[in-house]
Amino acid sequence: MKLADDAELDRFRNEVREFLDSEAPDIPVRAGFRSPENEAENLVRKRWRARLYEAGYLGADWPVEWGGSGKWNPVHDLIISEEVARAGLPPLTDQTHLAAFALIRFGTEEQKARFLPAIRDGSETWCQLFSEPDAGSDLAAMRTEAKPLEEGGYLVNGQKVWSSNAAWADWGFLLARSDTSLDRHRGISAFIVPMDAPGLEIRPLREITGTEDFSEVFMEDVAISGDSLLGEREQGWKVAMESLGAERSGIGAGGARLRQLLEMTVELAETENEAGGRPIESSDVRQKIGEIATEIEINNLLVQLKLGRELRGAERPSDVPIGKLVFSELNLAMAEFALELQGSSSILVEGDPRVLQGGRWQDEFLYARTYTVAGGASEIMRNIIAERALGMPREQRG
Amino acid sequence: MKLADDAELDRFRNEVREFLDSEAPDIPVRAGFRSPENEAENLVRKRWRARLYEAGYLGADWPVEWGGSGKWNPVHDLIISEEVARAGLPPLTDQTHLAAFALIRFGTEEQKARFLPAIRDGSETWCQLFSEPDAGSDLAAMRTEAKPLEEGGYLVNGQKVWSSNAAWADWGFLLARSDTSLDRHRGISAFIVPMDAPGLEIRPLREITGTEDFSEVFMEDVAISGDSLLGEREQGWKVAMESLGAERSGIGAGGARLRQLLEMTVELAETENEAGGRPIESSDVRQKIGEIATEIEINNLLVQLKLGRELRGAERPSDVPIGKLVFSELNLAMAEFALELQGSSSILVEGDPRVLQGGRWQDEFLYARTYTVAGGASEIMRNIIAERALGMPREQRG
Amino acid sequence: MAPTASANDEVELPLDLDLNDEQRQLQDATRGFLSRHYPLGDARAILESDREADPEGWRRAAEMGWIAVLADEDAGGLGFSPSTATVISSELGRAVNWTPFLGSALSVAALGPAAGGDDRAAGVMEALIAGETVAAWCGPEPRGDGWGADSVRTEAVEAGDGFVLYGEKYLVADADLADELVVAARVDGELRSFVVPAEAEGVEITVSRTLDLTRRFATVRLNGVRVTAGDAVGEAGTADAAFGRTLDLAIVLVAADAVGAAEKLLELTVEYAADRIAFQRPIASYQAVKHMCADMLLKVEASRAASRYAALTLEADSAERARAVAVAGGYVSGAAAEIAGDALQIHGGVGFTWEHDLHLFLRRIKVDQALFGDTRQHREQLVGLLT
Amino acid sequence: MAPTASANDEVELPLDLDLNDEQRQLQDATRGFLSRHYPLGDARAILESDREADPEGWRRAAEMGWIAVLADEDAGGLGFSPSTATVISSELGRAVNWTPFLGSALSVAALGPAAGGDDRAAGVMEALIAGETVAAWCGPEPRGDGWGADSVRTEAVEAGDGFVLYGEKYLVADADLADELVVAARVDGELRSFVVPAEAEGVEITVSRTLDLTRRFATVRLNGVRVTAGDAVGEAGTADAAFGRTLDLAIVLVAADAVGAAEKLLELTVEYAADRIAFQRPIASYQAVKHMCADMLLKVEASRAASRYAALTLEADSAERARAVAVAGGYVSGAAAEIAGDALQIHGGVGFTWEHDLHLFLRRIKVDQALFGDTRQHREQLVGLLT
Repeated sequence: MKLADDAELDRFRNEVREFLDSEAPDIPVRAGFRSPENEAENLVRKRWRARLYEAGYLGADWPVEWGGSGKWNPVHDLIISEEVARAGLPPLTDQTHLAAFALIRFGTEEQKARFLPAIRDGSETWCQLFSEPDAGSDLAAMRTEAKPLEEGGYLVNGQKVWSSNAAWADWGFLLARSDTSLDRHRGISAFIVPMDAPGLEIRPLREITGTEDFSEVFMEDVAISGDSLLGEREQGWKVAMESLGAERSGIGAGGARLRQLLEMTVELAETENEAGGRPIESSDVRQKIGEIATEIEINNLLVQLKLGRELRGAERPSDVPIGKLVFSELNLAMAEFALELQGSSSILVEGDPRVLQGGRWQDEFLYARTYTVAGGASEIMRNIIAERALGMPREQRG
Repeated sequence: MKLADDAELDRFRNEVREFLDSEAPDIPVRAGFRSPENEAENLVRKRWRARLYEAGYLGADWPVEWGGSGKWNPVHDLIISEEVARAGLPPLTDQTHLAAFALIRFGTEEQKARFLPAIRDGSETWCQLFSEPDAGSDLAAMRTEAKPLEEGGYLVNGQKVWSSNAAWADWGFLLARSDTSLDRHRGISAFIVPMDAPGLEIRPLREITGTEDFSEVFMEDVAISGDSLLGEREQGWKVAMESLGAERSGIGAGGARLRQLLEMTVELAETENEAGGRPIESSDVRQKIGEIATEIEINNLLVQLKLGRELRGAERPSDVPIGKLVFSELNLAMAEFALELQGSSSILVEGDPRVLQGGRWQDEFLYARTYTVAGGASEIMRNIIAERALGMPREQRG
Repeated sequence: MAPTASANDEVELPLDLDLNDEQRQLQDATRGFLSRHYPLGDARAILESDREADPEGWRRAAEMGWIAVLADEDAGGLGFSPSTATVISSELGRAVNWTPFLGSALSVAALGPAAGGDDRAAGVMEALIAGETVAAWCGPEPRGDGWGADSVRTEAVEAGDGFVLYGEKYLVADADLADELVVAARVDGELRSFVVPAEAEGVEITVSRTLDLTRRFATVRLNGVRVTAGDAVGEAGTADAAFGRTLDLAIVLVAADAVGAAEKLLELTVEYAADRIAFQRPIASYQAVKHMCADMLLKVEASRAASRYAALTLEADSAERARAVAVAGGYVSGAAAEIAGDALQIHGGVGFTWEHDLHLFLRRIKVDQALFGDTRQHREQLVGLLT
Repeated sequence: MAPTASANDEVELPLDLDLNDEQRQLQDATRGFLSRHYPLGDARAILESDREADPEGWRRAAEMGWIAVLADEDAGGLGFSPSTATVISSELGRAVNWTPFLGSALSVAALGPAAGGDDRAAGVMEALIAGETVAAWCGPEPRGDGWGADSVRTEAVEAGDGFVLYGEKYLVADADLADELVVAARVDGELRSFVVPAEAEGVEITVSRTLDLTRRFATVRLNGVRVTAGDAVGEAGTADAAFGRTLDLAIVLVAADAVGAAEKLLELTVEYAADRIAFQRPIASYQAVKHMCADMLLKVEASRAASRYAALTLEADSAERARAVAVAGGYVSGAAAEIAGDALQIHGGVGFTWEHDLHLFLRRIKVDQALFGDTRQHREQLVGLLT
C-alpha cells in the first residue's frame, strides 16, 4: 500500500527484509498465533525475540530509559509487521508484547525495572489470563477472585482459559475480581502472577487443529504479593482494554499474511493437475481470485485508514471492529476457497504424501474460526459498530 | 418435480396447457402481483377469472353447493398454478381468492349466497385491507377502529396501505379494532366493506417500478352494517391468519415462475453480444447459472415437502417461512444476476430501443424487494423459524 | 416403494419427501443400534490410529439390512433401494460412525444386477449381505477432472484367459478394512469391473491422512494384479451403466451422510445456545444467533429433501435422475459445510477444542464435500442439462 | 498534494485516506451549494421528462472549481486532481444531482495536457473551466467486451485536410446537454480524439431510457461527421494514454458517486430505523437491523477509502494505479448496491414507493455499477495483474 515511491521507507523495508532473510530462525509456518511445539522451539523463539529488540525492530516505541529509540516511527512498525508476516514468522503482537505495553503504561517504576529488561533480553515471556469458560466475548462476566488479605497481598481462586503461550510463560497478566461487591467490569483489577506459583496449574488445551496452542489455567488459593497489582485497584478493566489496543502495532501483519496466502492461492491455481488442466484458466476461478485480491486490498486500505486516524488522534469507534471483521472473514473465505481449489485433494492433511502445499490450507481452515471468535466474536463487533459508531440502541441485558 | 411418469397428471397438465394456450387473454407480463393498468384490462381479467371458474380450474375445492367439484385434487391445483405462471398470466392466489376462502370458511350462509356467485361469475373482485402505515410486518399493531354503534353496525375510521387491487375492487376484506380496550390482536374483527362506501377514499400508490399496483385507503366515518362482520367479533386475527394460509394453493406458482425466469436467463447467456462472445461460454457464468438452477430445484423440493406434509396434516411451523425465504431471496438473486449478465445494457429499461428482453429484468429487480418485505419481512420469517420450530426465546417487547 | 400413494380412490397424493413409516422405524432402529454399539466416545480411540476390523459389529449391522437394501432380490437382497440406504447413511453421519458402510454399499451397487447370475460376484454379494465380507469400490480416479467414468485410466491387459491390472485409485473408502475390491478398469479402452481380493499379489493399499478422523480412505495401487476371466463382473458393455449408477449412489449416500452430521450439529448448537450465557442472557435470545440457527434449519430441511429425492429418482431410474443427483451433489455438502461453520461460530471457543465432538462433524462434512464431485462439478453437470 | 505529510522532522506520516482540511472545506461548500441550488425536491420535475439546460447553475458550479480541479495549470486549471474531483462526485451522488458534471469532467481529462497548446481543444477547455460549455466524452463503445480503448470501433476516415467520422457511441453521459463532444475514433487503426460540436451535421443524439431518473445517457451516432485536422486533440500517438487516463478517471468518479449515494442511504436508514416501531420497539434495536447497518458502514468506509486511494494513485500516476483503480472499480459499486438493497429491506414498504427518495439513490447506484466496467471486468483486470 503505497502511493508514490518513498525512498526512505523502501530502504527501511529492504533493510528489514535482509535482516529477516539472514537472521530469522526456522520456526514452523502455521496459521495464526501458535505456541512453541517443544522446549527447543521455545528457546529459539526467546532468542529471536531478544535479537529483534536488540536490532531495534521491537520496542522502538518504548521510553528511551527502557531501551526505546526515542524516534519511533509507526510506519516502520507497520513495515516490520508486514515483513515478519511475509517471512512466515510468528506475529510480533503476542502476549509478551501486550504485557510490555501494560507495564510501560500502568506499571510502577519497580515493576518496570524488574520486568522490562527481562522482556528485552528474551529471558522471560508472558501470557494473558483474561478469558474464562463462562466469560468469552462477554469478558466482564469473569468470576476469578483475587481476595485482598488483611496482611497484604491477595489470594486468587478461579479458572482461566484460552491462554496462549501459558505453558511456556514465566509470568501471567491476570484479570480478577478484587471487589466482588462491584458489578461486572467495575470490580476487576489487573495483577502480575508468576506462572510457577503454588496452586496454579496449567493444562494445555488441544485444539481442533491437533496442536496445543492455548491452555487452561486453574488457580486454587494462589497467594500473590501486594506489589503484584498492575495499575490501580479496581481499574483492571481499563488496564486490559488499553493494552488490547496495543495490538495496533501488529496492524499490518494481517494484510501481509493475506497477501502471502494469496500468492499461495495463485500458485495453486496455476498448478497443472494430473489431468493436464490449470484452474487459473477457468473464469470462475479467476473471478474468485479477483474477488479475494480485491478484498485483500480493501483490508489493507482499512488498515491504512485506521493508522492515519490514530496518528491524527481521530480514531473512530468503528475502526477496530471493522478491521477485525474484514480480516477475519476474508481469512476464512480464503481458506475455504483454497480447499475448493484443491478439489479431491482438499481432504488430505499434513503428513500425507499427496497433500498439496504441505497441508497449510487445511491448518488455515481449521484455525480460521479463531479469528472470527476470539477477542470478541464477529457478532459482538457488529454490535459495537452499530451502537458506538451509528448510535443505535444497545442490546437489552437479560 | 416428478419422480416417475404419471399418465393422469401428465394428461391433466396437457389439458391445462392447451386451455391456457387457446383461451388465455393478453395481459402484460410483469413481475409479481400487479393491478390492472386500466379499465379495459380490469374487464379482461374479470372475464378470465370467470372462465377459470367455469372450466373448473379455479374453485374446485369450494363446497359443492357453491360450485366446487366435490373431488378436489391438490396436485391439480399445483399443476394449474405452475402452468398459469409458465404462461406469464397473473397469479391465481390474488386478493379475491383470499376473500373467497375467508367467506367459505367463516361467512354466514347469507354472506356466501350474496358474494360467492359474484366471485365465480367474475362480476365482483375484492381487495384486502390489512396493512397500515405503522403496522407492516407487525400487523397486530394496527389502529383502524370499527366502533360498534348502539343502533347496530360500525363506524370505521383509519388508514390502510399496500392494498393490492383496491382501486378496482368492489369489496374490501377489512381488519379493524372493534374493541379498543383489548390489546394487539385480541381486539380485532374482520369485516366486509363496500369499496364505494361514503367516507372511503382510495388513493393509488405509485411504486418504485413506476406502476400503480397498490393503494392507500382512507376511511373517515365509514358506516357499515352489522351483517358485514365476517366471522365472530374480535376473532378477526384468526380469520385473517387462516385466510392467509389459503395462499397454499398458489404454492407451485413461485417455482414455475422461477423456472420461466431461468429460461430467460439461459437465453440471455446464450445470446451473442456485439463483440461476438456468448456469456454461457465462460465458466463463471455457467457456475452462477448452475447455482441458480440448483436453488430453483431446492425451492421446488421444499414446495413438494410442504405440500406432502399439509396433506398428511403434518405441517411444521417452519414450512411457510422457509418457503417464503427461499423463494424471495432466490427471486431477488436471479434479478440481480440477470442484470449483471446484461453488462452495460443492464441500465436500459422498457421503452429503450436497445433494451434486452423488453426490460423485464429491470422490472423484476425493482419489484423483487416486495417479496422479501411484504407479508412479513425476511427477518420476521427467520424469527418465526427460530422461535416456533427450534424453540428459541422470543424477542423481548420494548 | 411407490412414488405416489392414494389417499382415496380419486386423489393422488404427491411424492412424500419425508420418511415413510417403515423408513422411520429403520431410522429409529439404526439410531438405537449405533448409540448402543458405537457411542461417540469410542470414536476417540481411533482418531489417531488405524481402525481395526470389527467382524462382529459388521455382522450385526448386516443383519439390520444395511447391505441387503442395496442388493437386488435376485441376488439375495431386499431390492435396490437408495432411499432406504440414505436413511442409514444419515444415521452414520449423525453418529460420526466408523464402520465400513460406504465401501461395501458402493461395492454392492457396482456388482449390480449381474451378481444375480455371476459366480464370483454372486459369492461376494452374498458374503456382503451376510456381513461376512467388507468390500471397497475402486471406481473413480479423481485427478482434478472429476470422478466420472472418464476418470478411469486403470488398465486391464488381457493375458491368457485372464487380465493383469495396472493402475492407481485414490481416496478409496474403506479399502483399509476391505477383503474384496471391486475395481473399474479399461480393457482396450472399454470399461469393465473386476473383483479382486485385497490380499492379492500386486495390490498395495496405503491409508491416506485426511481431515476425516473416523472414516478411512486409501490409495490402492494395482501393480500388475492377475485376475481371471471369472473375476470380471457382468457382461462386457454393462460396466458403464453400472459405474454411473454406483457413482450416483455414492453422491447420494455422501449427501445423506452430510445431512445427518449437519442435523446433529444443529441440535447441538440450539442446545448450547440455550445454555450459554453472555451479557446476562442466553445467547439463543440474540437475533443474530436465532437467524443463524433459522438458516441452519432451512438448509437441513432442503438438504434432506434434496438427498432423498435424488435417492428416489435413482431408485425409480426416473428421467429426472441426472438432474436430481446434480442438485443433491451441488447443494447438500455445501449447505452442510455452512451449517458446520455456523455451528462452530455459535459454539465459540469450546467448539474449537479437540475434546469437543464438534470438529469430528465439521471434518466429516468437509470430506463429504470433496468426495465424488464437488459443488462446482455438480453445477456444471446441471448447466449441461439446461443448455 | 503530497502523498505523505510530515508530523515532525523525523517521522513520516502514512498516506491519509480521510479528506484533508482543504478538501473537507470543499466538501462542505459543495454540499451547501447543492442543497441551496439543487434540492432533492426539484429532481422530481425531471424524473420523467428531458432535462433542460441550466447555464446559470452550470456557471456557478464552474466557479466552485468543479472543472478546474481536473485541468492542468498550463491549460488554465488548478492542476489535475482526481482526489479533489471525487469529493465533488461523492457530493453529487449524495444529492442525486442532475448537473452535467460527469460528461464535462471526463471531457477535460480527455482533452488532457494537450489542451495547453492546442487551439481548438484549448478553447473548449477554457470554456469548460469557465462553465460556458458543457461537453460529453464519447470514448468507449461497450458491446459486451468492456469499456477499454479496444472497444473503440468508430472510424475517422481521412478526407482532404480533415477527417470524416463514422460510428456509434453508447451510454454517453450528458450528451443531451452537451455543446461539444470529445470523440475517440480510429485513424487507420490508430486511436485519436476529436472535438466535435454537438450541433455538427451528421451527429445524432438519442437519449436512452435508463434506470437512472436524474442523470441522462445517450446514444451518439456519427453519420459521416466532417472535422478538420485542427479538431484533432493532441499529437498522434498520445491518444491511448489519454484514453486510459480518462477511463480510469471515469471509474474513480463513478465509484465516488456511488459512495456518496450509499453514505446518504446509510444515514437515511439509521434515522428511519430509530423512528420506526415494530413489536413495540424501534426496529433499530433489533440485532438483525443493527448488524445490517454495521455492514453498511463497513462498506461505506471501505468504499470511500478505495475510491480515494485510486484517485490519489491516478493523481500521482503511481505504479499502483492499475491495481488501485481495479480495486475501486471491482469493489465500490457492488458494495454500494448491497447497501442500497439493505436500505430498501430495512425501510420496508415505505421505501418501495415512488414518492420516497430511496429509489432515486438505488437506481443511481445500479447505473454506477454498470458504467465504465462492471465488477467482473475489474476483477479480471486485477487477476491479470497478479498472474
